[in-house]
Amino acid sequence: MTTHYLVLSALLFAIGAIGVLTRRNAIVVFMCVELMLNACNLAFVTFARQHGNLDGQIIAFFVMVVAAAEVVIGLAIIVMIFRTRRSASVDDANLLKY
Amino acid sequence: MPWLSTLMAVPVVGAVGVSLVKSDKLAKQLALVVSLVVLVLTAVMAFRFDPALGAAKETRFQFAEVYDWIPAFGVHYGVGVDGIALVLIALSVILVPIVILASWHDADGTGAAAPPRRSVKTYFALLLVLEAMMIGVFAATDVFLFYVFFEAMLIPMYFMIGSYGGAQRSYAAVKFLLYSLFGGLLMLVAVIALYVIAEKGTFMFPELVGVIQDPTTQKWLFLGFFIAFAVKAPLWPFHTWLPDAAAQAPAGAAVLLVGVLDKVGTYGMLRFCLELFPDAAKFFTPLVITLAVIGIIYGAIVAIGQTDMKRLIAYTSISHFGFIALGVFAMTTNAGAGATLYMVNHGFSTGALFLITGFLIYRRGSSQIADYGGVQKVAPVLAGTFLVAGLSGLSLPGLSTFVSEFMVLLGSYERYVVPTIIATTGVILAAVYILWMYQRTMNGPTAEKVKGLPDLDARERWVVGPLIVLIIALGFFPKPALDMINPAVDHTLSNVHISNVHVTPAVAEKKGAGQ
Amino acid sequence: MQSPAEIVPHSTGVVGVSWLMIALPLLGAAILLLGGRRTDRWGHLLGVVMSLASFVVAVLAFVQMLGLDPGKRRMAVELYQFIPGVANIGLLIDPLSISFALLITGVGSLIHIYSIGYMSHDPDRRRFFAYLNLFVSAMLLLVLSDNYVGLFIGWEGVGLASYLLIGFWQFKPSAAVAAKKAFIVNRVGDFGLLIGIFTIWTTFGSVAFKEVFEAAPGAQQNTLTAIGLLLLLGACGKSAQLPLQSWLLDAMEGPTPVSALIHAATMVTAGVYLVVRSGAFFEAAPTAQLVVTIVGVATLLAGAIIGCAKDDIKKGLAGSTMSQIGYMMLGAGLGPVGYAFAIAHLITHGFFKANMFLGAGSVMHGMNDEVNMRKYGGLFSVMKVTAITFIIGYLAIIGFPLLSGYFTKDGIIETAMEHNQILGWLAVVGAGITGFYMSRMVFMTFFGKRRWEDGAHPHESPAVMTVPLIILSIGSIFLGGFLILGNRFMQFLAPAVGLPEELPSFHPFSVPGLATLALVAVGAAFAWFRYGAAEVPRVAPRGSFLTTFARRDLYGDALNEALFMRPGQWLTRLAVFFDNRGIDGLVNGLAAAIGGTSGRLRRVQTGYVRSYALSILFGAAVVVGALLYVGNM
Amino acid sequence: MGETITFWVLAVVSVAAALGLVFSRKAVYSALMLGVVMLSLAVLYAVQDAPFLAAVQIIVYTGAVMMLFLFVLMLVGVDSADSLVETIRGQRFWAAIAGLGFAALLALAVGNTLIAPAKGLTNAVKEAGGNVPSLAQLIFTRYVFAFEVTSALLITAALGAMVLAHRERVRPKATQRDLARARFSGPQPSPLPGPGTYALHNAIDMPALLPDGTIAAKSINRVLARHEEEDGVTPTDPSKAAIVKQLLVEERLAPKDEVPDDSHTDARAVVEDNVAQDDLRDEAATDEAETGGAVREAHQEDGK
Repeated sequence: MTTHYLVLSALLFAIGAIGVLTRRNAIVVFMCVELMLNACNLAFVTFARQHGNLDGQIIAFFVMVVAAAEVVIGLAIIVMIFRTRRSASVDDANLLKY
Repeated sequence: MPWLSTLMAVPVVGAVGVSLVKSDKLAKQLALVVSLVVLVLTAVMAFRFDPALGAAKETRFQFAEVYDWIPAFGVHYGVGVDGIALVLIALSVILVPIVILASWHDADGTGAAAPPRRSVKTYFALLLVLEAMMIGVFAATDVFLFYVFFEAMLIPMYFMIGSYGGAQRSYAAVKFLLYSLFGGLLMLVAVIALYVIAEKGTFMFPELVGVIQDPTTQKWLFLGFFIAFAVKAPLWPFHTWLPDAAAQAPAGAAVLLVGVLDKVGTYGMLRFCLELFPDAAKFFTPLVITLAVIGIIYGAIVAIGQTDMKRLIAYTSISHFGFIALGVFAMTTNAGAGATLYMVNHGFSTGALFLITGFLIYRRGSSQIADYGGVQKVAPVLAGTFLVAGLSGLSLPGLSTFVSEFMVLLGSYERYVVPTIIATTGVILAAVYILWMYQRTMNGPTAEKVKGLPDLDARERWVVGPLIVLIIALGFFPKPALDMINPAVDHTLSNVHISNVHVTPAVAEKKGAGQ
Repeated sequence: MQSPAEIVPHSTGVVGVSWLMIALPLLGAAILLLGGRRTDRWGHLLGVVMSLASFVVAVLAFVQMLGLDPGKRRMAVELYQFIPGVANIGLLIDPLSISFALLITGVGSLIHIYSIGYMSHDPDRRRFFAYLNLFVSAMLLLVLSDNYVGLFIGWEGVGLASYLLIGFWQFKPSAAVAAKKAFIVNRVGDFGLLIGIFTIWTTFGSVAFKEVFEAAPGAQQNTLTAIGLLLLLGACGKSAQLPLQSWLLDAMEGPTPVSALIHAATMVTAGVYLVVRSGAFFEAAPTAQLVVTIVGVATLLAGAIIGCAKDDIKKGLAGSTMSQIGYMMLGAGLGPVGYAFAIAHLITHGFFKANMFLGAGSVMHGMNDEVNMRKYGGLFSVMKVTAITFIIGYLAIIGFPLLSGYFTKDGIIETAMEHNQILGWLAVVGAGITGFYMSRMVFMTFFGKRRWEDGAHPHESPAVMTVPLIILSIGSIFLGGFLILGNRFMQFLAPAVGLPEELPSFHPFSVPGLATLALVAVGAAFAWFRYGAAEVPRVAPRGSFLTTFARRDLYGDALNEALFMRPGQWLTRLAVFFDNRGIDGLVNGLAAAIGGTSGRLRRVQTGYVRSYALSILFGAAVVVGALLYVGNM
Repeated sequence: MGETITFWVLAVVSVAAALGLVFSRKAVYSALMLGVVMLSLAVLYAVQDAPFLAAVQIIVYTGAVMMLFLFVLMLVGVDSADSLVETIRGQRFWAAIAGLGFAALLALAVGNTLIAPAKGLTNAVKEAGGNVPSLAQLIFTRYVFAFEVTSALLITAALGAMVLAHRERVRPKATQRDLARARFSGPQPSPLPGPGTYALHNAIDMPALLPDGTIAAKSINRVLARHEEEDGVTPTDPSKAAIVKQLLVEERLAPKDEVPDDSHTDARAVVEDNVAQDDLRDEAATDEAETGGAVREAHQEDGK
C-alpha cells in the first residue's frame, strides 16, 4: 500500500511542478506550489506509518506551518505587485535579467 | 622600537587623517608631511642598519618582528629587512613624498588635458595607503603576508588608475588588475602548495628556505611564483598591461607603478624564486635569460616606434626590467647586486622621466610626441632635467643607472657570454629611443602650440631636484648602497648553492676564446 | 726592448691633487648649469678660468714628473672606491696621460679664450662654456683614469659633451639630428668597448691597468685578439675610423670652436689614446695590431678622398681630420715606435688642426657664417693674421719640411714602411692627396678672385680670437721638430709604453720621405692649376663619378641607411605591430572571447521565473536520476 | 480493503482535481480544485493513522489558506482569466518532459524499492495514548526548538504581510469638499442615469432610455456587456448592440488590466485617481512610468 501512496505523491508533485512551469497567473502558480507541498506531506505521512514513528507527521506538521507563512508572505507580495503593475502574471515581472 | 610596523602605521594613520580633514589643501599638506615623517624614520632606521650582520642566518633580517596572525595555519605577521629589502623600502619612501609633491594638482582637474575632477583627498589618502603596502611587501618575511601585500597593493593602484587616469583609464585599470590577479592567483596556489608540501606548519620565509628538495615539486612551485613575478615585473611576453596602465595613470601613480610596484616582481624573483627553489631556478635559468634578453631588445625596439611619450617610457622600462631579470638569474654577486641596485636606480630615473613628462603633459595637454617640438627654447630647465633623466634612462656613466647596468652586464658576462653580448646591444637602442624622443620633443623649431609654455616652477623643481641629485650622487658614489646590498646578495646566492664564477685566467680563457 | 715602468702609488705634490684637473672644469660646468641666467655676465670668464686652472695643475704635475727618475714616472693616485670589488676611481699620471692632459687643457684653454669672441653674440654663451668645461673634464677623466671603468666614464662623458655641443644650436633640426647621430654612432663603439671591458674582467679578474697589463702577456692569444678587436671597435667610434666614421662630417653642425675642440685636440684622439694605452694587448696580439693598421690606412685614404670634394670649409677640414687620425691609428698599430710618432702627431695635429679650425671659424665670423669655399676667394688681403696662421697650419699638415707635420707624419710613414710596404706606400699616397686637398682649400679661400656674396664685408677678427691663432701657429711650426729630433718624445713616453732596443734615427732624405715630398708637391701643384690659377665656379660643377663618390662621403651614409636605418625602421614597425596586434591582440582577443561567451550565456537569464523553475526541475530530475543510478550500482 | 477502496477513489479524485487545477483557465476554478485535492489528502491522512494532521489539513489548509487564496483572487480580479497561449518558446514541451520524467523517475525509484509491510503507528502512539498526545509529546520535547522557531516565523510572516500590504497615505484623505469639487469640475456633475429608467423592465441589464426613447449609452453595464459578449450573446436591440460594440472597442483600446469600474460616480473616480497617484509615487523609482502613466490616463479619462 505504501508504494501506492508514494506513487500518488510523486504524481501530484509532478502535476504541481508542471503547473508551476506552465501557468502564468502568480496565484495559480502559488496554488501549484501548495499542491507540491501537499504531495510531500502525503509522502511524509506515508513514511511515518511505514517506519512506525511519528517524526514524519511532525515534519508534515511543520511543513504546513511553514507553508502557511509562505502563503501569507507570497500573497502579500502578489498583492503588492499587482497594485503597482496591474498584473499578476509572473512573466511580466521579468526585469531582473541579463 | 618596532621600526617597520611604525613605518607602515604612520602612512595608514596619515591616510585616515587625510581623508578626514576638511580642505583639499590641508589634505595635501598633511599627506606631504606624513610621507616626509616616514622618510625621516626610514633614514634613521637605515643608519641603524648593520650590513655586516647580513651574513649570518639568524641576524639576516634586522628589525625583525614576528607575531602570530593565524596560528591555525602558521601564518605570521613577520617583518624584517635585509640589505635588499632596505634599499627598496628606501626607494619607496623617497619616491612617495616626491610623487605627492608632483601630484599636487593632478586630481584638481586643472591641467590642460585633465580628467574630470575627482576627490583630491582620496587620491592622497590612496597614495599613503599604497606607501604602507609597499613598505609591507618588501619587509614581509612571511610568505603569506607577502602574498597579502602583493595583492592588496593592487587595490589603491587600481583606483588611482581607474579614477584619476587618462581617457582610457578604465580599460587600463581593468587590464592591470586582471593581469596582476592572474599572476597573483597562480602564486597563491604555489604559496599554499609550498606550505602543504613543506610540512613545516609555518609560512615564515627563513624556515622554508631549502626545505623543498624534490626537483619536480620545485619546478612547479617555481613556475607558480615566477609567472606571478614575471607578470608583475613585467617580463616579456607578459608586459602588455604596463604601457596601457602607465600611459593612462596620472604621472605620480605611474611613477609608483613602474618605479616600485613592478620592482616587487623582480624582488620576488631574487628573494623567493631563487632561494626557495634553487634547483628549479637553475633549471629554468636558460628560459628566463632568454625571456630577459628578448625583453631588453624587444622593449627597446618597440619603444623606438612609440608615438606617445608615456608609452615610450613604459616600454623602456620593459627593456630595463629585462636587464634586472638577467642580473637576478645570472646568479653572480656582481649581477645580483647590480640587479638590486638597478631596481633602485630605475625607480629614480624612470620616476624622473615620468614626472617631467607629466609636467609637460600638464602644460600642453597631450602626450603625443608629434605635438611637441622645440620645448628647449621656451622651457630650458624642463628640457635640461628631462635630458638628464633621459640620459639616466640610457645608462650614461656618471649617472646611477650606469653603475647598475654595468654590474648586471659584467656579472652576467661572467657566466653567460652570448646572451650578455646581445643584451649589451640594448645600450645602443637605448640611445636611439631616448635621444630620438628628446630630439622630437625638445629640439628643432618651436612648435606653435608649445610657444609660451611656462618653465618649471618652484614646486616642480623641488620634485625633480632631489631625484637628479640622487641619480648623480649614486652615479659617482654608489658604494653606500652597494655595501648594504652586497652581503644580502651573497647570502641569497649562498642559499642557491651556486658559487661565483672564478675570474681567473684559466677559467676565463675558454670563455674568451669562445668568442 | 725596454718594457714600461711599474705603476706605483704616489700622493705627494701636485700629482696628489691631480684630481683637481678634472674637478675644476666639472665644478665650472656645474656652477654654470645650475646658476642659470644669473651667471650670464661672467659665465664665460669662469669657464676660461677653470680651464686655465686645470692647465696650470697639469703643467705643475708635468714639472713634478720631469723631476722624477724615468722609472718612477708612472704614478697612481687612488681616489675612492667606486664599485666595491670591481673598480675604483683612481688616476694614473704617467708620461702618456700627462701629454694628453697638457694637450687637452692647453689647446682646450685656447679654444675657451677664442670662444669668448666667437660666441659673443650668442645669448646662450654661458651654456656653451658650461658644455666646454664639461667636455674638458670628461676628456681628462678619460685619459687620466687608472682603469677601464673610469676610462669608460670619461669616454661616455665625452660623448655626452659632444652631443650637447654639436647640438648646441638645437633649434636647427640638422644640428639636433647630427648630435643624435654622433651619440648613437659613438654608442656602437661604446658597445665594443663595454664588451671589451667585460672580457678583460673575466680574463684577468680586474679592470685596473696595473694588474691587467702585467697579466696580459700570459693570456691566451685568441682572447687577446678578441679584446684588441673589441677595444678597436670602441676606438673607431670615438675616433671616427671606418666603419664608424659617418658622424664626424655631420658633427660640423656645431659651433666652430666645438669642431676645433672635438676634431683637433680631444675627442677624436681618444681612440688613439685607447689603442696606445692598451698597447700591452695589441703587442701580444699581432692580428689585432694588423687590423688596427688596416683600419688606420683605410680611414686615412677615405678621409683624404672625402676632403678633396668638399666645398664646405669645415667639412673639408673634418675630412682631413679623419685622414690624420687614420695616420695616428696606423702609428698606434705599429708598436712602441709607432706609439711615439702617433702621439707626437696627435699633439702637433692638435695644434695645427685647432689652428686651422679656429682660422676657418675666423673666416666664417668675417663672412657672415658662410662656409662654402666657392663663395670665398682673395681673403688674404682682408684678414692677414687669419690667413697667415691658417697657411702655417696648412704647411704643417701637408708636411712642409721642418714644420711640425713633417716630422711626425713622416715618422709614421717610415715606421709603417718598415712593417709593411703596402701600408707604407698607401700612407704615402694619402700624404699626396693631403697635399692636394689642403692646397685646394687654401687657394679657394685666400687666393684667386673674390667670389663673395653680396653684402659680405670680411674683416679681421678681434684679438681674443687671433691671439690663440698665433699661439697655435707657433706650436704648429716648432713643436714637431722639438718632439721628434733626438727621439726626445720617444724617450719621454718610454716609461708608459716601452721603448724598442733600436731607436729610429731621423733620415731627412730617405726614399719614403722624398717620395712623400714629391707627391705632396704634385698634389699642391695640381690644386694650384685647378683652383689657384683657374677660375673657380661659384656653383659646384657636377663632377665625375669619383667626385660624387667623395662628395657623398663615400656613400657611407647611404650604406648605413640601407644596412641599418631602413631595416631598423622596418623592424620597429614590425615590432610595434606585433606588440599591438600579436601579444596584446592575443590578450585582448582572449578577453573578448570570454566577454562574448559570457554575453551569450547571459541571455539564458531571461528574467522569466518559469524558465528558471524549469531548469531547477531538470536539475532535481538529474539528481534523482543520479541517486537512482548510484543506488542501483 | 476499506483503505484500498478509499485510496483508489481518492487517488483518482485528487489526481483529476490536480489536473483541473493546472489546466483550468480561471483562477477561481483552480482554487476550488485545490480545495478538492486538499480535502482528499486530508482523508488519506486520516486513513493513514494521522487524524491530527487530517484535522489540521482541513482547518488550516482548506479553511485558512484556501480562504486567503480566494480573498486575494477577489482583490486581483476574480473574473480575470488567464490567456493560455504560451509565450516562452518550448516551455510547455520541456515542462511536460521534465515533470513527467521526474514523476517517472520517482515512480521508478519507489517501484524498484522492496518495501516491507508498513509497521503502523500502533506501537508509537501506545505510550502516550493516542495520536494527538503522542504528537504533542514530540513537539514539546524533541522538536520544541523547531516549534518555537516556527512560531517566530509565523509572527514574522504576519508582520511582513502587514508591512507589504500596507500602504502609506501620502496625501490627505479626500474630504467631502474635495469630492464635491472634483465632481463639479468634471464633465458629469449629476449622477449617471441608472439602468432601467423609462424602460419596460427595471433590471440591471436594461439600459436607461432617454426621453426620445433611445438608449442612454452611459447607463449600459459594461461588465454585463463584456460577459455577454464573451458568452456570444448579442443584444437583441440593434441600437443597443451598436452602443455595446462601441463600448467594448473603447475598452479594448484602454489598458487591459484596468479594473472595470461599473459605478460611474464621479466622486469615486476622484478617489481612484487619488489611489493611482499614490501608485505613481510608489513606482517613481522604477522604470514603469509608462504603465503608470497609462493607468493615470485611463483614470483621468474615466474621471471625465
